[in-house]
Amino acid sequence: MKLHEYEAKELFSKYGVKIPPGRVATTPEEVRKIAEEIGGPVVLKAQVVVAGRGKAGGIKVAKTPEEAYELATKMFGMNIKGLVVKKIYVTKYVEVDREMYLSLIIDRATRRYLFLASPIGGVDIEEIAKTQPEKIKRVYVDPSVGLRDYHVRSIVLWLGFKPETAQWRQTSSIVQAMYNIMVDYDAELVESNPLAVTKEGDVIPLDARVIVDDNALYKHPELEKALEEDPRDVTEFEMYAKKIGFHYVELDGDIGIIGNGAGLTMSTMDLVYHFGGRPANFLDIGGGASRDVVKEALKVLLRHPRVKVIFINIFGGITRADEVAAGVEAALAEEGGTNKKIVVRMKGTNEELGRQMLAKLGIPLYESAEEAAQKAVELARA
Amino acid sequence: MKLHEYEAKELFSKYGVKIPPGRVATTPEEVRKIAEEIGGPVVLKAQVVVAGRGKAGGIKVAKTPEEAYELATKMFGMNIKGLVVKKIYVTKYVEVDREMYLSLIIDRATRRYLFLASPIGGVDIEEIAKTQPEKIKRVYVDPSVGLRDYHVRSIVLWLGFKPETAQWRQTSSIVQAMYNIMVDYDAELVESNPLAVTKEGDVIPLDARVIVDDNALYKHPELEKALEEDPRDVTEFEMYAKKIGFHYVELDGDIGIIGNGAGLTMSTMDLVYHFGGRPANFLDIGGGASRDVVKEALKVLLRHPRVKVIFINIFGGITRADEVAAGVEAALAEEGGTNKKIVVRMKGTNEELGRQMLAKLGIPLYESAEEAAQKAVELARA
Amino acid sequence: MTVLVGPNTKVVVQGITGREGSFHTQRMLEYGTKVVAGVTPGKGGTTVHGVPVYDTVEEAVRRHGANASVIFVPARFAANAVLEAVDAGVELVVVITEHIPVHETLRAVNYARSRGVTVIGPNCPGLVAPPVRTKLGIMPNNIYQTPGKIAVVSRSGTLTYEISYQLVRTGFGINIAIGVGGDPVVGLDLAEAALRVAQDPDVEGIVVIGEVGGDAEERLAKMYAEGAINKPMAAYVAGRTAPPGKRMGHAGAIVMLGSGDAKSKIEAFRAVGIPVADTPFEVPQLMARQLKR
Amino acid sequence: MTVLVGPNTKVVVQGITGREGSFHTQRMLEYGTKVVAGVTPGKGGTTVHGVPVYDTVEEAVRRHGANASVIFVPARFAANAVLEAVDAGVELVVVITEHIPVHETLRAVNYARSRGVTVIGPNCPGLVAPPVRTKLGIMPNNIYQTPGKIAVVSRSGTLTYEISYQLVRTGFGINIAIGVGGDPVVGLDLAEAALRVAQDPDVEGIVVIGEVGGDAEERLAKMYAEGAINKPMAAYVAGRTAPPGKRMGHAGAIVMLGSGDAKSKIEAFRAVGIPVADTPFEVPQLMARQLKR
Repeated sequence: MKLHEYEAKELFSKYGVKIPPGRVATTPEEVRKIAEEIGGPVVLKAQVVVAGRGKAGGIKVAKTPEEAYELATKMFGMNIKGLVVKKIYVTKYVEVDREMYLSLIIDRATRRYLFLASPIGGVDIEEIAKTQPEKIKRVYVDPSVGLRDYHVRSIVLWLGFKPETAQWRQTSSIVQAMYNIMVDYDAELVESNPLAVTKEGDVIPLDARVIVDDNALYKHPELEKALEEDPRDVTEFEMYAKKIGFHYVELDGDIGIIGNGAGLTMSTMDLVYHFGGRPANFLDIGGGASRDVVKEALKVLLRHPRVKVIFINIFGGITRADEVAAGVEAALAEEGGTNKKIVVRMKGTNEELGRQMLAKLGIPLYESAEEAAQKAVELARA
Repeated sequence: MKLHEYEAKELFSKYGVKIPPGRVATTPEEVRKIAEEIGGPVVLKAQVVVAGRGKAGGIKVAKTPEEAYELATKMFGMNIKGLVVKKIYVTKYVEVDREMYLSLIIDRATRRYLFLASPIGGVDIEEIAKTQPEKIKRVYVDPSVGLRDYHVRSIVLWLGFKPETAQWRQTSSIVQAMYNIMVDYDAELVESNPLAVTKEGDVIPLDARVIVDDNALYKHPELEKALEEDPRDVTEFEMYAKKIGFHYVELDGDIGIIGNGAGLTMSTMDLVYHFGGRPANFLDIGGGASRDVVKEALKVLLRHPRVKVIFINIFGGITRADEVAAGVEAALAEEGGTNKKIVVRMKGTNEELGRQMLAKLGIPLYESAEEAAQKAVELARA
Repeated sequence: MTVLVGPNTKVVVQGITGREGSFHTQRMLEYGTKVVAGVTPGKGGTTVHGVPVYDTVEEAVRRHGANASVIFVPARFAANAVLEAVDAGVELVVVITEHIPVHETLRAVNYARSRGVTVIGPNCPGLVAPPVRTKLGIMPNNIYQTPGKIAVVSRSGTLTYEISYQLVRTGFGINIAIGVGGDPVVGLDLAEAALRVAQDPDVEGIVVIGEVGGDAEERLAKMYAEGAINKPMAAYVAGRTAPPGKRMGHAGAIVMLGSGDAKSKIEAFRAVGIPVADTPFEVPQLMARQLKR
Repeated sequence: MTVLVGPNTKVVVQGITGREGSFHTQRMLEYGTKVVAGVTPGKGGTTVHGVPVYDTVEEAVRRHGANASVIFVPARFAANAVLEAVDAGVELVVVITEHIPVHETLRAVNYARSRGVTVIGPNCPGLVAPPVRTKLGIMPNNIYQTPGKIAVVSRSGTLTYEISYQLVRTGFGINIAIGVGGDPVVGLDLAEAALRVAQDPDVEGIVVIGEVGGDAEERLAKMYAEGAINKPMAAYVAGRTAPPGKRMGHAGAIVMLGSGDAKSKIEAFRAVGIPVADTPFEVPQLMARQLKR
């Protein structure tokens, strides 16, 4: 779950980090009101969980509440990288002396927490890694040991602060807060970019990002609730599929993909692409493939407006082809038929029976995924 | 720091463990009052931090408040294994169905926490280890992992409870509480012996012992305060020496021992014993041996009524014998002389100068600890 | 004998009384695996498919000399199950369970490693070794009937079966197939698994099945370039069409902070001379070509 | 070369700017130890006896290739100092500091062990190796001027110097003397230290100095009986007159829950054929007798 900036900042604040005053708004009127309350120039920040909103026009400075209102009317409803702006975070405009980068992730290779720190910030870490890799400091924290004074010391020194100054202490407490958020909230990423030194000399997170492990959301019911109320980058189909228990990712093609297992489903997408087609989605029904599971998955794609062809690729050791065929049959029955084309590739038992059942529905059953993929691409072109 | 039973029980209670109602008293009147409040038969338990109080008459059952008063008048002031009873813990008398043993320590060899559990309790673990070692279950808990459900499950099963019964849950929470006390209070030992199943079917710690790591006392100011108000098994001399920064242990002989370093001081005691003498104490002044340190240490023993002979054994690489001699001189000057005999063994530099200085005070300086020890024993016999 | 399991591998199934645990216990027994005990707290004293059930792993180890564990317990209890297995003294733990919070996996896996215990998974199909008829996992038995010299190490489940099937169909035999798991943090990652199987003298070729997310493929390529792995290899990487920032079914299959895309992995393999198949069905040909060289 | 230190041992002193740290840095330098850097947070950029001081151990390691550390920092910060040294990548950490809470030691030492780092101490005099003129600790230099074939492993400080002095005086030379520390939990305990020095081909005999508390002596005796340690040994155990339940100066020197008394240790040694001296001064004779056999 990707937290909005305002939610992330609230977490930082909860952990004792000073943040610029601000509140989230859902209407231009609210934006104006908050701007009035804050006083002076404010920043309007579109709350969409993608990187690079600034360049896309999602961050604007307003000198007056009226200007804030005007800007907000344009910003609400704006589409930023596929996401519609429904919330704007209005915060006090802060003059900045310098911008730094600080993030905390889980490093797969060492199986430790990893801080990435750079005295240069405000640009993507990918960018810094390309242009000035020597500016990035990596500080590993073993989970069994936890964050200790020397980790913090190492990071804060690297960011350019002198020991025992006020900025040193402020930055140290931000490092500690980020670590605590990481652990307490089962986060995968805690980032502040830029982490800024203001003209007044304060060290504050000017932006904040937190991504929480979906598998741990059950420990944080307030986040579960927030996600339900505001699904962020999750599409309607993704939400629906998730409820049923599938993994679903929206893509932009016209060939709907159903596979069993993540790797197999990805390779099915790749195969379609390989033969010149464009996958519309990723839909992984999991390792097995019972009649009901196939039925529910197929129903998702039958309803999908962009999908022209549906390609079902099932590899099952003990899965029965007639079960899969029955699932297809049931889905079509429940949806009252379809004008979409369906191609099934299936490796399992009872293939002949399955083939006969599908043939009655005008659906070809392939044993070879390559042939099936080619057929799907061909049908999509027709 | 050894906690009194009532302090340990209060900790257990703080961690959610049900304990028999009770309070601590310092006068027979108080005992009577508490007995009245509790109602019914009560147990009077002498609060002395030694094992085996029961056999020594430190635990009595009183049927009425009047009997409690009578028993208390006898119990207060009683000397149990060298400790005077100043506090009595008055608790409700509980009828017991069976007694178990449960303790938690740090296992040096594996560097883990170690639970010792036995379905037989109420006797010393040493006793159980001798007579029925197969009854003792050892459950190791790695500090980096902490107490987990499977540790608890393993212990509670061993103690003889059926999964998911009320007793299972009660015992589980006692195990958890003991572990939390161990960690939160930097304990070296958390013990409940007996841990009892009452006639009513409750599982309760009938006795409780907690020993806190002295090195971590600074983290627990309330315990530091309690120790200051009630030094328990620490003698006046031990307290005084500790304040100065020495390690001191009271023994029962007449030859006072001063050494530098724990091992050397122990070996000095052993040497005195080896030659037929009886050490009065263990006084370790630490690795070095400056004039002031020697002076302060000597003053402690000069004031000790039981000490007839003082044997100072210093092994110093770069320690100067004249410094040690000067320390002895200064101590005698400050105390206005002594009629105790002093023997000094010293290995360091400037031995000849030191010898001359001590000779003026009538004190022999030896290079050989064996000779010195023999001399000390000889003087004590004289 | 293979690198991870052998004729003396005695398995305890944690969560044996659950639906998945019970079902796959039967499949493992059918395959030939020595499943000696099961564990479900509170169910001690019962049996599942003739396998005795205990309340603790320690008891299963003590009574039956179990030295490996397969874990089917629900996600919320699975990390503890790993720790329990480690403390009970088994040498190999296979975690089938999906959806374990990654912070919990981190601690459990690190603890196991510090104690010298190999963990496969979580969120994995396990491992299967046809030469010793031993399976600790959920792979379909019928695909792994042909013992041989090829090791398959994979971040996938069904795609592993698919490619194993293609290998067997074209005449190869399997020494071992290991699904290392689809989570971001796993006990033995793809690179380490490849390194491990490469040390088996019975293994002649290694098939690697990677996917988007992380840098295990890149590290594997580096090991190969440095000579730490010196067996013929062929690779396939799933997810060329996976968009950045999205999880592709596996918690670990995500392109994040600009790293982990399929292109980088495919280039890393090819740069060090490991051929990468464009489709799963090309893998056997590539392997055959590699072995002929 | 000795088992723990050699000519390539480069030392960083943590807490170098403190009184003890500074004093013993000079002594270590005088002895010949390669002290390449010091660390005191906030004091980076200064020098102590010509040794450059840094804010972090990592910097000291990066700039000077330090591979061992000696810790003099106050007890409240010492456990973190150990962890810092381990994370910075040194191979050997000697902790002089006394009074570290035992729960903190437990975690620091376990972490170091899981990373393959040897910790000596806490609450120890360190180690000194005359053949390589290297000292990481506080032993008096003048006693360790005679290189030779005897290893001394000890739970004591001054008693180690005393017995080392007696050994040298009677014609022995010292290969290494290790004070493992007087705390209940130490990084390398007496038994492990003996096992380690026994593996040094240059060591001909091992002197063990034990004391009351714990069971390291008993475990050592067992290792000797089992042949894991196969060098001539002589022992001394301090504390025959120590009363139970009382700490004898060292936090670890306590007879508790009925175990750890000197009698048990002496009997354990003698039972397996390790002679035990009645006084420290008999140790050289016993060693001489053992070596003649």
